[in-house]
Amino acid sequence: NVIKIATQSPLSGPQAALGEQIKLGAELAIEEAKAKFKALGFDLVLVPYDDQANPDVGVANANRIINDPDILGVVGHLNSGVAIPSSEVYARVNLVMVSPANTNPRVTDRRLPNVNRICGRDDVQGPVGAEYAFNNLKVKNVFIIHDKTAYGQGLAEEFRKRLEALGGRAVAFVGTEETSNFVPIINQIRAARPVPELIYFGGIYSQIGPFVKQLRERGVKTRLMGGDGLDSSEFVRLAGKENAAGTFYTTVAGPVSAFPKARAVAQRFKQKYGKDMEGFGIYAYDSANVILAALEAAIKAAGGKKPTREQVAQAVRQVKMEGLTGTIEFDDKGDNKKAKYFVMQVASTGNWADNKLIRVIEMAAPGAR
Amino acid sequence: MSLLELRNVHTYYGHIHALKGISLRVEEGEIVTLIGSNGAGKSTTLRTISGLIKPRQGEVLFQGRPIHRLPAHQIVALGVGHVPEGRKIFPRLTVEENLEIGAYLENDRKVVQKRKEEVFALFPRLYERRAQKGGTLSGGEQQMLAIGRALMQNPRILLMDEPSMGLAPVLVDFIFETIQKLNREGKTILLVEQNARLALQIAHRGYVLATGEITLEGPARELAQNPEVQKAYLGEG
Amino acid sequence: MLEQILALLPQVIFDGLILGFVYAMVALGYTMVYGVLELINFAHSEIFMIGAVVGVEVFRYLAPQVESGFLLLLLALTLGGVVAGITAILVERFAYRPLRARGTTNRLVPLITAIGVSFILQDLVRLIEGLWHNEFFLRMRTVEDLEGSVSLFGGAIFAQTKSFILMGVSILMLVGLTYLVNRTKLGVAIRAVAQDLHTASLMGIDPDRIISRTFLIGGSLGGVAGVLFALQYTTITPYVGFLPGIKAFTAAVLGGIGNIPGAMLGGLVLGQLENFFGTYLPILTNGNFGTEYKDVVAFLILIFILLVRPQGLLGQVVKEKV
Amino acid sequence: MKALEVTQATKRFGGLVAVNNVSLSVNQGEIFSVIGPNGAGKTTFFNLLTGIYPPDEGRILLFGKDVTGLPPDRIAKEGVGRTFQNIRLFGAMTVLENLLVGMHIHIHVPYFHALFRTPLARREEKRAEEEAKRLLEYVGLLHRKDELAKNLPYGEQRKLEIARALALKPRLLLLDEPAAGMNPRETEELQAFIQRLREELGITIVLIEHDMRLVMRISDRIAVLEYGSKIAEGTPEEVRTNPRVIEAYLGRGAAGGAA
Amino acid sequence: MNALSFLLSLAYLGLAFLAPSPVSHLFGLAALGVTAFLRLSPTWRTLNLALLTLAFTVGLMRSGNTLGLIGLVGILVALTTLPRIPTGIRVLLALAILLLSVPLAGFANTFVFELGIQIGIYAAMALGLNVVVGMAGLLDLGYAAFFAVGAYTWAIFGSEQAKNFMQGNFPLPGEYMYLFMGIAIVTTALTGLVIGLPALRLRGDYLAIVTLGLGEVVRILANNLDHPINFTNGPQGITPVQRPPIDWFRELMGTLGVKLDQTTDYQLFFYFLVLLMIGLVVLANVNLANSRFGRAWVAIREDEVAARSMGIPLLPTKLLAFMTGAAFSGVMGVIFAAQRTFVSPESFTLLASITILGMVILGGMGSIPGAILGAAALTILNLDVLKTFSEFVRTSLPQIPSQVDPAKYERLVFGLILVLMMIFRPEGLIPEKRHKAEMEEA
Ligand SMILES: Nc1ncnc2c1ncn2[C@@H]1O[C@H](COP(=O)(O)OP(=O)(O)OP(=O)(O)O)[C@@H](O)[C@H]1O
Ligand SMILES: Nc1ncnc2c1ncn2[C@@H]1O[C@H](COP(=O)(O)OP(=O)(O)OP(=O)(O)O)[C@@H](O)[C@H]1O
Ligand SMILES: [Mg+2]
Ligand SMILES: [Mg+2]
Repeated sequence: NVIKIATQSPLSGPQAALGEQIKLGAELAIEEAKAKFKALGFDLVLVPYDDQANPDVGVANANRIINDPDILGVVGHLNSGVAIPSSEVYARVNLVMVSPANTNPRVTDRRLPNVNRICGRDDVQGPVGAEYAFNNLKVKNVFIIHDKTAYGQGLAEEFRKRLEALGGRAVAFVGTEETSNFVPIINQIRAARPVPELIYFGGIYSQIGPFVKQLRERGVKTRLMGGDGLDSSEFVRLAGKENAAGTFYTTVAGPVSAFPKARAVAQRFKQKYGKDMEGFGIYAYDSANVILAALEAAIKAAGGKKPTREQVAQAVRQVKMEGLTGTIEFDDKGDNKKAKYFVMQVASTGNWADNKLIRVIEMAAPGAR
Repeated sequence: MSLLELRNVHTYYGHIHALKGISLRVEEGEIVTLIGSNGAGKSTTLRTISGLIKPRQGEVLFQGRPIHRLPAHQIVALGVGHVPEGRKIFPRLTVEENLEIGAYLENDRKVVQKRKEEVFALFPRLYERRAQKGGTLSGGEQQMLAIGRALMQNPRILLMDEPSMGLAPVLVDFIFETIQKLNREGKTILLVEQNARLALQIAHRGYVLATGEITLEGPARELAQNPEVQKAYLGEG
Repeated sequence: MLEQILALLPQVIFDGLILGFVYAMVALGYTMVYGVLELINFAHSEIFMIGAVVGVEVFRYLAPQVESGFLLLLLALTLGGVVAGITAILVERFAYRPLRARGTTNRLVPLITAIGVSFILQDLVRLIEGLWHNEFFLRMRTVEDLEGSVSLFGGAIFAQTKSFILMGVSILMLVGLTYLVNRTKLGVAIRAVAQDLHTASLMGIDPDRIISRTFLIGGSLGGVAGVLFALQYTTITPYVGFLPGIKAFTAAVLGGIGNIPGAMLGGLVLGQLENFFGTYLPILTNGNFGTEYKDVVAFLILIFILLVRPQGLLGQVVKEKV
Repeated sequence: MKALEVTQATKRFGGLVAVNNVSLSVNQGEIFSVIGPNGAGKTTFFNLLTGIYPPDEGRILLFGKDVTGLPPDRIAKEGVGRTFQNIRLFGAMTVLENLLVGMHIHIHVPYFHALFRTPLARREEKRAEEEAKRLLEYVGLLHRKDELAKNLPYGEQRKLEIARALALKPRLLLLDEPAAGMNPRETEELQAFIQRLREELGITIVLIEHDMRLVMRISDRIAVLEYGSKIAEGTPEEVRTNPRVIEAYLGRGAAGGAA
Repeated sequence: MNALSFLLSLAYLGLAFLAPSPVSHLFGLAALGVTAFLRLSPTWRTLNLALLTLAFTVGLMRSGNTLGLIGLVGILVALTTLPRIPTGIRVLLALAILLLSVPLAGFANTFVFELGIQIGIYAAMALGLNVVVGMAGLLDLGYAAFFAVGAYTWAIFGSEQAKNFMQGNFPLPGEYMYLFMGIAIVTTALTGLVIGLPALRLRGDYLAIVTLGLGEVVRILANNLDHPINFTNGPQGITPVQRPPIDWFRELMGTLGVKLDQTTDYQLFFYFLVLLMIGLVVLANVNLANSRFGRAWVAIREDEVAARSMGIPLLPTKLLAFMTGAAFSGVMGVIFAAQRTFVSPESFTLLASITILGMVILGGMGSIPGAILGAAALTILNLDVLKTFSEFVRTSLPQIPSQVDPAKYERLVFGLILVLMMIFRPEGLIPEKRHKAEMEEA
C-alpha cells in the first residue's frame, strides 16, 4: 500500500538552485515520516517532477500526476506562472497542492479548494519592501526593474503601487529578459533623473547576480533591493562578495536563523545532501509536513484505509500545526492565516547564513480582490 | 601495360544499373573516343575512372595499379585529369583562381606560373577575362577554362566529357585542333563525344557504348565506316 | 530628453562597440562554415559557449598560479580556441560528414542536425560542469590586471582594459581571416570546395580535409570569442551561446553571408542597434516601450536592410546565370 | 502583326554589354534562329524576352503588346514558352506533373475550390490531366509519365522540357540550344519534331543553336549576334555566305559543313 | 513464421488481460515489431494487427500505462505503411483505434487523453508546416508565432482580458470559440501575410533567419503588450479562457451509453474535436497537394526560374503557402487556448518552432502520415517517455546524483534523436516519394 507525494519545481535550468531546495526539503520531511506511516500500513514515497519553470511542462506533468492514483498531495511550485495553470489540472481531481514558494496573489485568489500556500503573497511582500525602503531607508526615487516573468513583474508592480501610495516615485519601470549584457539598463540608471536612490529588481538571483556585478563594476553605488527570488547563496557567488554585500531583500521564506526550530533540521539536511538548507528548503519541509499531517488525520478518519484525494484536500484545510516556520493554518482561500515576511540584508562575509535579518512582519493575507 | 584499363566495371546510381560490365583500355599517347547515344553511360564511365562514383564491381587500373577504391582527389594526384560534363567551373572564383586551383597539388609557384602562361598562350581569350568570375563566362569561354584548368594539373591522361557541347562551330574546330595538338605533345586522351563524326576523325581508336555496355570497338577509322555506327550515331550523312 | 540622450551617447556607442565585436567574432565562424557548406551551423553557438566555459575554467584553476592577468588571458584564449576548434572538428566529423557521405541534397537535413548537435553540446557541458563543480552558472574569476578602468573624454566614457583587449583581438582576427581566405592557397581551396565539392575533388583537393580546417578555424575563432565574452560579461551557463549565436548569425546575414568583412560590419551594426535601442527606447517612448523591444527593433531594421539590399551590406550580388 | 518585335534592346552586366542595341522582328509562324559565338549574348537575349532580366534600354513587343520590364510569370501568360540552355526540369516531380505545372495558368481552379476539391476542381484537374497526357503522347513520352523527371536520359529530358513549354500553349516558343548534347541522328529527329510543331500547332519558334546543319535546314531567317550586337540577319543562304559571319562564327572550313 | 507471430500476438493479448504491466506492454511492442518487420502473408499480418489492436486496448484499459499508447500509434503507422492490407480493414482498424481504443484507454488514464490532444494539436500544426516547408520548401523557423496569434485571438476575447481595451461583455460565452476558430484563420493568415511579405522576398536561408526573428518578435510582443495598453497581460498570461459548453456532447455520449465525469468530459470532447480538425487538415493537405497550388509550390521549391517561366508568380504563390500553413496553426491555437484555459508567452518560443519543424522532418518531409507520426513520436517522447524514465530513475535509483537526473537532459536525448535520425534515416520515418528520391541523389 503506497502513498506518494509529488514535488514540482524547476530541477533544471537557471532556477534549479531554488527548485532543488524545494525538492530536498520535501524529501527530508518524507524520509523522516516514513517510519510513522509504515506503522499506519503505508509506504511513503516521494516523486519529484521537474517543471523546468515552464508552464507547459508544469501542466503536462500535472496531467501525469493526477493519473497516478497513489499521489495524494503535491508540494510546489516555485514559479507562480507555472503553479496557476498546473493547479487548475490538480483541481480537476481535487488533488491538494501546498505551495512553499508561490507568492503571486492569483494563486489563491481563484479560491480553488485544493490550493494552499504557507508562504506569503506578493501583494504583501512587495509593499513590505516598499515600506521598508520608504520609511526606513528614506528612499523616494526608485528605479524598478523586473524580469518579465509572472513572478518578477507581479512583485515589482506591487512594490511600485505601495511606493507611489506612500509618496515615493518610480523613476523607471523596465522589464528585461537579458541574462548577460546589462549595460543598456545600467546606462539608463546612470541617466535617470531624478537620480534614483534605490534600485528595485523583481526577479531571480540568476539575473540579479550578474546585473549587480556589472552595475558595481561601472561604479554605480546606488543601493539595491530585491524579493525572494534573490534569496539564494548563488546570488553572492554570481555577483561577487563585495558587490552583493549590503543588498536588501524581502523574502517570504525566512532563513534558518529566523527559525530557532529549524536549526536541527538544517543540520540533518546538510548532512544528508551536502548543501545548506535555505529558505525554500525549510518551507518545503513544512509544506510536506502539512500534507503529511492532513494525510494522517484523513487516514484515521477513514478508519485506517487509504483516504481519497478529496478527503486529503479537506483535511489540509483543517490542519493547524506548529511548523519550523511557525503556526500554519489556512484561511478559506488557502492562504496561511498568518504568513511571515522578512526583510534581510546580504552580509559582507559572503556566507548566506550570515545575512542580517532586519525585521520580521507577520501579517494576514489581504482579502481577495 | 596499358596506361588505363577498365575491367568488367559495373556502376550504379541507386537502383539504376548504369554501367553493365565495361572493359576498355587506353594506351599511352593515344586518343581514344567513347561514343554512344544519350544516357548510354559515357559520362558515368569517366566519373567512375576519376573516382567520383565507385564501381560496385570490377576494377579500374591506372598504370597497372588498381585505383577504383581511391577517393577522387588521390586519383587526380596520380595524373588523371578530368574535364567534367557541363564544365563545372567554380562560378565565384575568378578565371585566374580557377586555373590556380587546377594546380592545387603543385606547390612550386614558379611551375604554376609557367603552366598558367602556357594555358593563356593556348587560350588568349582566357587571358583577357582572367579577372572575371568564372560563373559569368559564356559557354565557350567556360569550356576553355575547364580544359585549361585540367591542363594546369599536367595530367598523364585527360578525360574529356563532351568538350564541344554548346560551342560555336569555330570553337568546335578549335577545340578539336587543340586536342590533337595536346596529343601530339604527348598527352593521352580519353574523349567522350556526341559529335561522333569529328571524334572518330581525330581518335586512334574508339568504343561504342549502348545502355551501359560496349557494343563495338576498334580503330576509329573502321568504326567511322561501320554502317551500324553510321546509322545510329552519324546520321544520314 | 535630448540632453539625457546626448550625455550618454559616447558611453552607449562604446558599449555597443564591445557587444558588436563579440557578435562580429561569432559571426565570422558562422560565415565561414556557411561559406563552405551553405549550412547555418547552429552548433556554432555552442562552440562559442564551450570557449567561454574553458575560459572560466582556466581562470578558475590558473589564476592562483599565474601572476600576470595578461598571461592568464593569453593562456585562456589559446586553450579556449584549441578546445573549441577541436570540438568543431569533432562535430563536423561525426555529425555533418556522414550526411555528406550519404549525398543528401536536402538543405534541411544538415540544419536539423546542427540544431540537434547544439542541444547535445549544451547538455553535455551542463553534465560535465554539474559533475565537476556542481554549478550551473559559471562565473568568470575577476583578475585585477584586466579590470583596470579608464575614463575617456572627461568621463564621458567608462572603459575597461578587458574591453580594449576584446576589440583588439577581434580586429586582429578579422584581418587575419581576410588575408587567409583571399590570399592563401588554403583560402582559394576553401572557396572552391564551397562552390562545388565534387569538382574540387577533381582538382586534387580533399574536400573533407578542407572542411575540417574550415571548422577548425571557425571554431577557434568562436572559442576565442567565447573567452572574451566570459571575461566581459562574467556569468556563463551552458545555454549562454544561444542568443549571441542567433544574433551573430543575424549579423552575418546583415553583412552579407559568406563575406568576412561583412560579418564584421554586420556584427558592429547589430551591436550598436541593440545597445542603442536597449538604452534609449524607454527614454524615447516615454517608458511605454521599454528595453524589451530592442530585439524587435533590431530585427525590423534587419528586414528593412535586407529588402533594400537582399545580399546584405557588403554581400555581392550573385545573380544566377540562367 | 509581328510575333515579336524588339527595338534597340540593351543589357549590361557591370561593364560588360551583353546585349547591345539589338533590334529584330519575327513574323508569326516563322522559325527564326539566333546564332553567334559563345558569349555573344544569345541566352541573355532570351532572358530579356522572357523577363528574367529587365532590359536596360529598349522595348519588347509581343504580338503587338508592350511587355518590356514585365516579370517572367506575366510574360509566360502572354504566351511565351521557353527551354533553357542547361536543362531546368522539376527533377523530383514526375513527367506528368512537370507538364501539369506547365499548364498552371490554364487550370482555372480558385484556391478554395482546390482546398475542398469541389466538383469544379475535380473536373478541371481531370481535364488538365487528359490534356497533359495527349501532349505526352504527341512528343512520345507517354510511357514515361510516372517517372521522375531527373531519371530520364538526357535526350528525353530535352524533349520533356519542350513538352513542358508547350503545355503553356505558347504562341511563341523559345528554344535555347535544344540539340546540344545530341548526336547527329537525334538531331535529325529533333528537326522533324520542331517542324511538326510549326506545321501542326502554328507556333512561332525562335531557336538558339550551334549546330549549323540544323539551323540552316530549319530556319526561315537567321540573326547573328557578336559581342552583343547584331552583325547580320537574313535567310540561311545570306547568312552562310556573309564574310563577317564566317569570320566570327562559322570558321573557314566549317561553313555549312560538318559541325 | 506466420503462426509464430500470431502466437506472439495472442500471448500478448493474454498478458494484457491477465498481467498488464510495462513489461507486458514491451512484449506487445515486440510482437508488433515482429508483425511489421517479418515477412508475413498479408492475411496473417492483417489478423495480427487486429489482434494487437485489441490487446493494446485491453492492456491500456487495465493498466493505463502509456506504453500501450505507443503500441496503438505503432499499429496506426503499420496500417498506413505496410503493403497489401485490404483498404477496408485499414480504415476500419484505424477508426477503431482512434474512436474506441484511445477513448477507452483515456477513461482508465486521463493522461492518455492529454497526450492524444497534444499529439493532435501538434500533428495539425506539423501538417500546416508541412505545406510551408515540405511542399513549398520555405524554411520557416518562426512557425510557433502563428500558433500564438491563434491562441491569443481566442484567449483575449474568451476571457476578461478584452475589457482592458474595449467595451463589451467579456468574456465572450464559450460557444464563440467556434466562431473564433474561423476568426483565427483570418488573423493568422493576415499575420502570415504581414510576416511573409517582407520575408518571402528573401532567398533560402535568409528566410530562415528572418522568420526566426519574426517568431521571436511575436513572442516578445505577447510578453510586452501589457502596457501601455494591456492587450496580452504580458508574462502573467491569460487565464481562465472560456471553453464551449458541452451539454449536448454529454447528452450525446449519454445516449451512447458513455458516462462522463468532470475529469473526462472536456478531455473526450477536445480529443474528438482535435481528431476532427486533423481529419480536415489532412484533407486540405491532400487536396492542395494534388492541385495546381501544390504543384506550383513544389515547382518553386525545385527551380524558381523555371517555375516563373511557367507563369507561376513567385511571391503570391509562396505567400499562399505561408498563409495556408499559418491558418492551420491558428485554428489549433484557439483549441489549445480553450483546452488549456491558459495562455502565456512561454508556450511559443523558438524551441516550440523547432520542435514542430523536428516533427515534420522526423516524420518525413512532405509526407502526411509522416508529419502525424513525427508529432506523435516527439510529443510522446517529450511528455511521456522521458518523464517516465526520469521518474523511474528518481524513485528507484535515488542514490544517483541529481546532476545526472535524466529529466534534465531531455534536450540531449532530443538532440541525439535528431542527429541519429538525420544520419541514418534522413528521409524520415515515413518518407514521401518525392523527397525520398531527393535524399538518394548521389
Ligand atoms: N545522378 C544520377 N542519378 C541517377 N541516375 C543517373 C545519374 N546520372 C546518370 N544517371 C543515369 O545513368 C545512365 C547513364 O548516364 P550518363 O550520364 O553516363 O550517360 P551519357 O552516356 O553520358 O549520356 P549523355 O550523352 O546524355 O551525357 C542514364 O540512364 C542516366 O539516366
Ligand atoms: N548574370 C550575369 N552576370 C554577369 N555576366 C553575365 C551574366 N549572364 C551573362 N553574362 C555575360 O554576358 C555575355 C553573354 O552571355 P550569354 O550567356 O548570353 O551568351 P550566349 O550567347 O548564350 O553564349 P553561349 O553560346 O556560350 O551559350 C557573356 O560574356 C557572359 O559572361
Ligand atoms: Mg554524359
Ligand atoms: Mg547561351
